[in-house]
Amino acid sequence: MSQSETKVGVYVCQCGINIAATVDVEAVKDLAATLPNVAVARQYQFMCSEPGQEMIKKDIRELGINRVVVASCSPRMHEPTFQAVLKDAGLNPYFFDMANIREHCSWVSTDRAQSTEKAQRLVRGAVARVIWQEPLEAREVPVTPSALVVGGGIAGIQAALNIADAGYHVYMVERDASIGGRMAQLDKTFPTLDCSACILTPKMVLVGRHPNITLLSYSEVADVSGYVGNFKVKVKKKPRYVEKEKCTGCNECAKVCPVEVPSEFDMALSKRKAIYRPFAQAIPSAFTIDKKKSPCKITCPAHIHVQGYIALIAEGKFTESLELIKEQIPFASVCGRVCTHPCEDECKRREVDEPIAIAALKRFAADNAEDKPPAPVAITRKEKVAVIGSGPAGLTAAYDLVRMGYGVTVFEAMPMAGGMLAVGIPEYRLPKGILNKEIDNIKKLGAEIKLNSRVDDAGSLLKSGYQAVFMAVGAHKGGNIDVPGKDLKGVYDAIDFLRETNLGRRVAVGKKVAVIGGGNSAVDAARVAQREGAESVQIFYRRQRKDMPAIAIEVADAEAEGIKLNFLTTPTKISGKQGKVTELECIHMELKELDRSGRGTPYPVKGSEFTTEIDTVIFAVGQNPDLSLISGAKGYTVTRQGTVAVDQMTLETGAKGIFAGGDMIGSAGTVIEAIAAGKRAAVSIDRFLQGHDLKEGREEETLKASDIKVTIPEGTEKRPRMGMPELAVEERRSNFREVALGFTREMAIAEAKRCLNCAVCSECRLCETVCLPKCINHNMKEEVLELDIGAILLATGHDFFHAPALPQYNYGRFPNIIESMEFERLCSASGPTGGKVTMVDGRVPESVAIIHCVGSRDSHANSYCSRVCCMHAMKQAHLVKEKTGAQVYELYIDIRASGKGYEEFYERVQREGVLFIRGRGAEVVLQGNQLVVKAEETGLGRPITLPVDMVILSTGMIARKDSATVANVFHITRDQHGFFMESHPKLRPFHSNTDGIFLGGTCQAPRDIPDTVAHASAAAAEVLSLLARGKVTIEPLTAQINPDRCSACRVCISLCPYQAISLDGKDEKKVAEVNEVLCKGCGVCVAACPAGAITTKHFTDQQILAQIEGVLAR
Amino acid sequence: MNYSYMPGCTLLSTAKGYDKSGRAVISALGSELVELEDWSCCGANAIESVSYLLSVSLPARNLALAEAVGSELVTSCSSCFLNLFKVNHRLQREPDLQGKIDEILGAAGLHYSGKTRVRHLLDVIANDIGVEAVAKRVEKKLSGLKVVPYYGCQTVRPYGEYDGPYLPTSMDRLIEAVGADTFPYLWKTRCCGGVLMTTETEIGVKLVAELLTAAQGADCIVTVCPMCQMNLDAYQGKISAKLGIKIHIPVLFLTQLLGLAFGLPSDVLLLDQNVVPVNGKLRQLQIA
Amino acid sequence: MSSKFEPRIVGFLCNWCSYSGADLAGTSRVKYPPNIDIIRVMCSGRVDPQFVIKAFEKGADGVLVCGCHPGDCHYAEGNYKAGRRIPLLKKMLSQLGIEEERLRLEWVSASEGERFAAVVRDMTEQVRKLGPLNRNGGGENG
Amino acid sequence: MASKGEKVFNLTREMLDHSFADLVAPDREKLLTCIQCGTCTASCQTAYAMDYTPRQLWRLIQLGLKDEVLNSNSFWLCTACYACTLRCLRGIACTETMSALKRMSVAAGTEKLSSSARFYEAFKESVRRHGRMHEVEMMTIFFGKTKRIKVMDFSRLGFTLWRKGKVTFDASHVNIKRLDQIKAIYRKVEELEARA
Repeated sequence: MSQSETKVGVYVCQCGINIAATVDVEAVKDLAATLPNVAVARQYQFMCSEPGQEMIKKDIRELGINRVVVASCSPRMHEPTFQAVLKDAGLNPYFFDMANIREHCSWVSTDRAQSTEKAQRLVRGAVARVIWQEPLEAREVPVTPSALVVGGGIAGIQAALNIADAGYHVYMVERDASIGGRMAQLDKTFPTLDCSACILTPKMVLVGRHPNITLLSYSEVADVSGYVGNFKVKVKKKPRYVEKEKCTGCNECAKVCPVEVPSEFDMALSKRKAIYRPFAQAIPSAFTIDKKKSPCKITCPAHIHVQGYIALIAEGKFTESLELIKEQIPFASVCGRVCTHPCEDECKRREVDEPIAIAALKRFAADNAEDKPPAPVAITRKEKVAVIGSGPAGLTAAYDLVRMGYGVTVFEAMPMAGGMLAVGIPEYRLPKGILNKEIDNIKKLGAEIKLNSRVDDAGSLLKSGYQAVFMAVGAHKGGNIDVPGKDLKGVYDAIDFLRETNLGRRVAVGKKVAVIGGGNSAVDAARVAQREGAESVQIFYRRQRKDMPAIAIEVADAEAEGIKLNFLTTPTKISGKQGKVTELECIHMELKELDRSGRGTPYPVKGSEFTTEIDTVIFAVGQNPDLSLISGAKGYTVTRQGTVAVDQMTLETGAKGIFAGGDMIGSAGTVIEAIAAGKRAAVSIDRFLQGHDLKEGREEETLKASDIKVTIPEGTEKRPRMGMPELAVEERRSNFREVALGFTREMAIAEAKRCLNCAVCSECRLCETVCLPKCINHNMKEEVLELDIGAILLATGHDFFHAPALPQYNYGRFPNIIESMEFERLCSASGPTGGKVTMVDGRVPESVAIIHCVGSRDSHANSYCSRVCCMHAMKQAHLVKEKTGAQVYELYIDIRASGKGYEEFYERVQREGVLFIRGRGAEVVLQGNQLVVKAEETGLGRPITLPVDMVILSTGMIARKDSATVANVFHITRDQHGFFMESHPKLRPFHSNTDGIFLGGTCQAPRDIPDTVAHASAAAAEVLSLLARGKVTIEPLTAQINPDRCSACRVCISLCPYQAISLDGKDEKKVAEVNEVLCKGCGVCVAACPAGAITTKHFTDQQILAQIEGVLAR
Repeated sequence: MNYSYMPGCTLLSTAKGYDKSGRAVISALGSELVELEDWSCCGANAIESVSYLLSVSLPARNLALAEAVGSELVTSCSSCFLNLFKVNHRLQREPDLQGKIDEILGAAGLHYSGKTRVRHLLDVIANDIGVEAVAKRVEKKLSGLKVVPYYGCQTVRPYGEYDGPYLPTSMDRLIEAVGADTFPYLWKTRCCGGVLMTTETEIGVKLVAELLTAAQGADCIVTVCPMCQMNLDAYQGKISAKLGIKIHIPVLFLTQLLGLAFGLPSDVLLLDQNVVPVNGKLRQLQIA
Repeated sequence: MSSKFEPRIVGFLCNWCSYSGADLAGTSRVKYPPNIDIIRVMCSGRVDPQFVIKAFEKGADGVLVCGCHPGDCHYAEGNYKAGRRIPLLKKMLSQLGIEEERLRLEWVSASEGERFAAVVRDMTEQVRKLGPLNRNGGGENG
Repeated sequence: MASKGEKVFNLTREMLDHSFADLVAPDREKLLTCIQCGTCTASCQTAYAMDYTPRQLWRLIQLGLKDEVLNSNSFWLCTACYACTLRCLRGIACTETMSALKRMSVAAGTEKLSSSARFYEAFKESVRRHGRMHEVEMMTIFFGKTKRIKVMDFSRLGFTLWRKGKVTFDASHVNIKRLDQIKAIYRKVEELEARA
């Protein structure tokens, strides 16, 4: 439309005196009349009134006005009103603009001259803009006839029932295990004193079985997309690990569960089990397993259920504990003695005092469980598997494969089974009897071990009746030694030295022994040498003590036994006479730049050589696999490090059917890593033999122990770790008796009780053993549901202010200072005391002070009044009186009792003898054993001290701690306190700022139960109004792309938060295209388009630029 | 690290032991307190009650001197700390204050632009040097010694710059670092009466009596404020007479306690300058 | 009006948070200087650099852009876009000889009427101190 | 006690123009928001000895009852421990207001506890003279006009401290080099205060 045809009508509103008092409306109208294209300008008392509207219609009809500007209030108030006027008069409603001369002008200024000028500028801007406005058509789309209610407290319940009763389907999402929310925790409700549970639970039951309600408990909304009437909602169903439908709620599982954590429902005043039901009347009534992740299990290479067997030890169930370990590994005794326990390094107990002695506890379970030799497992598979090497990797693989039903043969080259466990670790650390018993158990299960059976060609086994081979020959060759004199007599490699002594063959050990290295083999060799009769043993290590890879306790034990440690030294020459070692020359080292392991790189210090008289030198400088053992095999490749190359996830070599693991695939690892490799190989071989994909679903755990956040319970006391009892030095240094003696029963139980239960559920599986309906499934996985939703109602509730933030109340520091919700649980018949109001020592309090406004009306906490606490406190005062007869003091600033029956209740409580003291409780201190509240009695104007037995802190309601995250998911806004923001404080108090999303209850602001129910029902009415309408009008304010200008640079695509833009066009020229259904018209793409090819309807560059020029014109 | 250091007036007289032990302890920990050349009185609590402008310009003079030589100014006196810190705080919040300070300091040929960071010695020890370094330096573990950590008010209030304003913990950690135990004490930051001990003695005595009574059972009290030390230390005879119970508990500066654990010589610790002599368990540890 | 310099400020306010915040300032009758003229955009991310330049060119002494607080954007992340764009624009303006302080980006939520007023007060004073924008350097071709 | 039961306060319009609050409170608007909860009083160690509690002082200031406030002993008992400031629900600068009242009271000649006022004055003079505070000299000035018994009491303490080596009577060590700067500061401050 060219500008010459444009006829603008300008209508300036007085809004009674709201505008007219500060703006000279006549002057604004006069100015408007002079502006280009303006055909008529008028002013009127109330433009939004019938006569005002008529005035516009008449001008459109009679004067041919085709653009309208109304200068009045905010467009957020009356834009729809006036757009309807244009529509009625047959004009496109988008030929309208509004100048906000009330909220943005007359109300914010007192200077009449300046306000008038400002109003004139705003009108000039609007007139300039409206000329460029274009006709647009709003779209109508159907509404999905279903609602989502988020939150299962009283607000959510009320709203869901309202909507469902009206015949629409409701999905209720509740993140806890049961619905009921805060109201379920309350004892009585003010002012009528009816029992909270009694009036709530019938409604909960209705929700549970309403045909129109799908209850998604233990679930959270993960993502919301779409728009009013047509939302797509993703709901994450957390695994309950209990099949809800089958569970009868019999409670047998909870009885045997060994893990106790503070009960959230009872405000941590009582404990609940890891498998639990929050409260007796829970809906759904099924139990839930609270299972998170624990750092120990994640860190363990074999992912053993550490927390589980520790929990069982704590319960005195040692046999069950061992059974649980054996479910995963065959070497409980061995690991309990020699594992390097990386789990302990990550144990969260470290943050309190010291890590749990995990390995020692495992050993305890193995040593003290009932001795039950395993029953043989029947062979149910026709395929046979060969394992080469009987070390921890090979035997673990055999153990798992036998239990799967495969026939397994283990080939061992040496005359003794156990690999490094047998020949690498000295007897005083791992007695042979202990090792052999565990190996025997593997044999008893059905694995065949062939000793003295060297296999040179793994491939040949595949031709002789085995369908798969697992190679795990270990690393039994010492590292390369590059020191002159290494061939003299009296020079040994530690691996050989340990093997020979372990096999019972005498090795000639001299009087003065030097051991080179800092790993476990070095320390082992040194201690063995001493036990073999050496007079002095020294270890030479090129770095510092803290860099030693050896287990710290072993190093300390060695030192205690008299072994001398020399740090920052390395050998340079071995001298001898008559072919025998006589002297060792070493040089001092200094550490420089850090290497990849984070340790300093050692460099020799020139000229610092020194010699020591020595007759035996043992080198412990690394281990390598001896691949000559399998030299005949083909099809696999060897890495530069001399190890076998495998797929790290499946352990498959290049040769089909041949797998390899343990030390032979990497540089010398630990026992537990070897065991983990064995387990991994067993899974791969099973999959291979079953013809399944080797990799599917085997993604590595990406979570690291450091990612796990564990809240250490308040008041966890320091209890140091149990030390391992050891044989006295004199009793052990010359023999091979086991040094570590193991825990006593009492020590083990005490140590196990230190566990913080990081994962809550320990996976001990005791619950499975007692569950008759067999409804427990520890392998349940998270599910994601996708729902089509027409309207969303948020009823996510509130949290409570937590008193430790105000240290002057000494909450948590002294006993009998409690928060109001804790008092609710004390009062409740289903609570921790069965409804008795008692102090920590069980006595009934004789005087109780209730302090109002804790964390409310306080600029240091929350500045707002939490609104419910006065009445809540008075109800509690009544309950204290009723239950204990104690003297009750209410320390208040102002009493807010403005609901129906509230003032009457106030009076009643006064009559009951509750003493109201006008003065805020400022501090609670302990004098002797007496709690004393300090305040000012403001009526008297004197400071007072108030000795009482118990203090209840009336903590106010606060927004949910994660309200920011939730607001983000739903694209709604929050107020400065974190509550969800209503669209209008008076007229749209249950609407969020996003169309189709409504607010009910305390997620919007603190309110009591009657108000919450009213608010929620009102929000439900809005939902119903939307659903019943069946269709919605979508404003056509979307982005639009001019294909001729688009250069397909994709900038807009990357910026669009709604994925509404895509590249389209089948021919050679592709251009960006906007999906109008997805576009919400934010205009981010418009501002960013380098070619200026995009525009948003009704907010075009031209329109805005014209408005800028308009307001700035002089 | 070198710290620009302003001891404060009382550290030249009644709190000499604080000054000497403070310098020695910091140097034992590998840092140095370098005295700010020609520093002057901060005004203590007194000047703000007489003249607002003087109460900001006296500390501002020191801040100006410190600004010329470095970025931080450390003081061990809580009153100095508060007065110096408060000038910076007020410069942020009172828009016309900068102009006034410019004019007044200008008359003395000085200028302060608000950049000196003010630190309390306790903050430096607890947070810069750290508990671990302190623990490492210990030669004589003060095992079994029950110590009341008494912070007084002005090192943490009202700003709570480096520790909690009601129940701070930085001194507790240092006491534990030298092997001693902290005595459970609720009045860590309750007022000792300050100048009321002199002007309204009865009130001062009442407040200190409450503090000392609550410390019964501990082996000593440790503080970081010269005023607190004086009030708690010097009136025990009078208070014992008033209460009718014998109170005789040594009141040490934190740095005297640390110095003891570090094995520093008595001529820098000046423990014998305190009114209540070292006694009981503390004495045993001192001569051990 | 006295001879005192009255700066002209153009404010681009997002529809969801800041425009409502400004409305709230009005309904709460919070007073602030009348020097600002407010232009509504759907999102602070919609504020095209050319709007700002046009405003300075046509007589504005200051430009204020207001959007939802980070994390609260009605459109998920439009305000972050503004948060990146405006600082760049400031740099560009300073090369043109326009002081950076003349362009301001502030987060104002729908509940922060008081805050909006405070921002306008503060900005008006700041721009008043800077004095009128000297437009002689720039080309007047709009 | 000055007020109990003896007076009718005539609250004239002039008294409510908040000019008094303007003078004493660093932030008048905050002082006007006092909700009379008494947290300040309950947190104060010396409130028990005050004729008006801190809370009552704020009320008197709100009501513009200037004489009543300045004749009170309350603010003279403030030790500037900041416990009230820290806890005040409305964030009122209670301690700073107490200091302002001390200054105003001296200016008005209404100081109730003249000993405190004298102490502060003695302190100020000692610093003017030396640049630093000299305890012995200051106490001598202070006790110049104080009751004998009290003086005796403190002399004993002074003797103990002298014996311990804590204090000396020589003032030379407290003299700073640039005493001229201190004098200039004092002069300038006094000049500005006289102007205001």
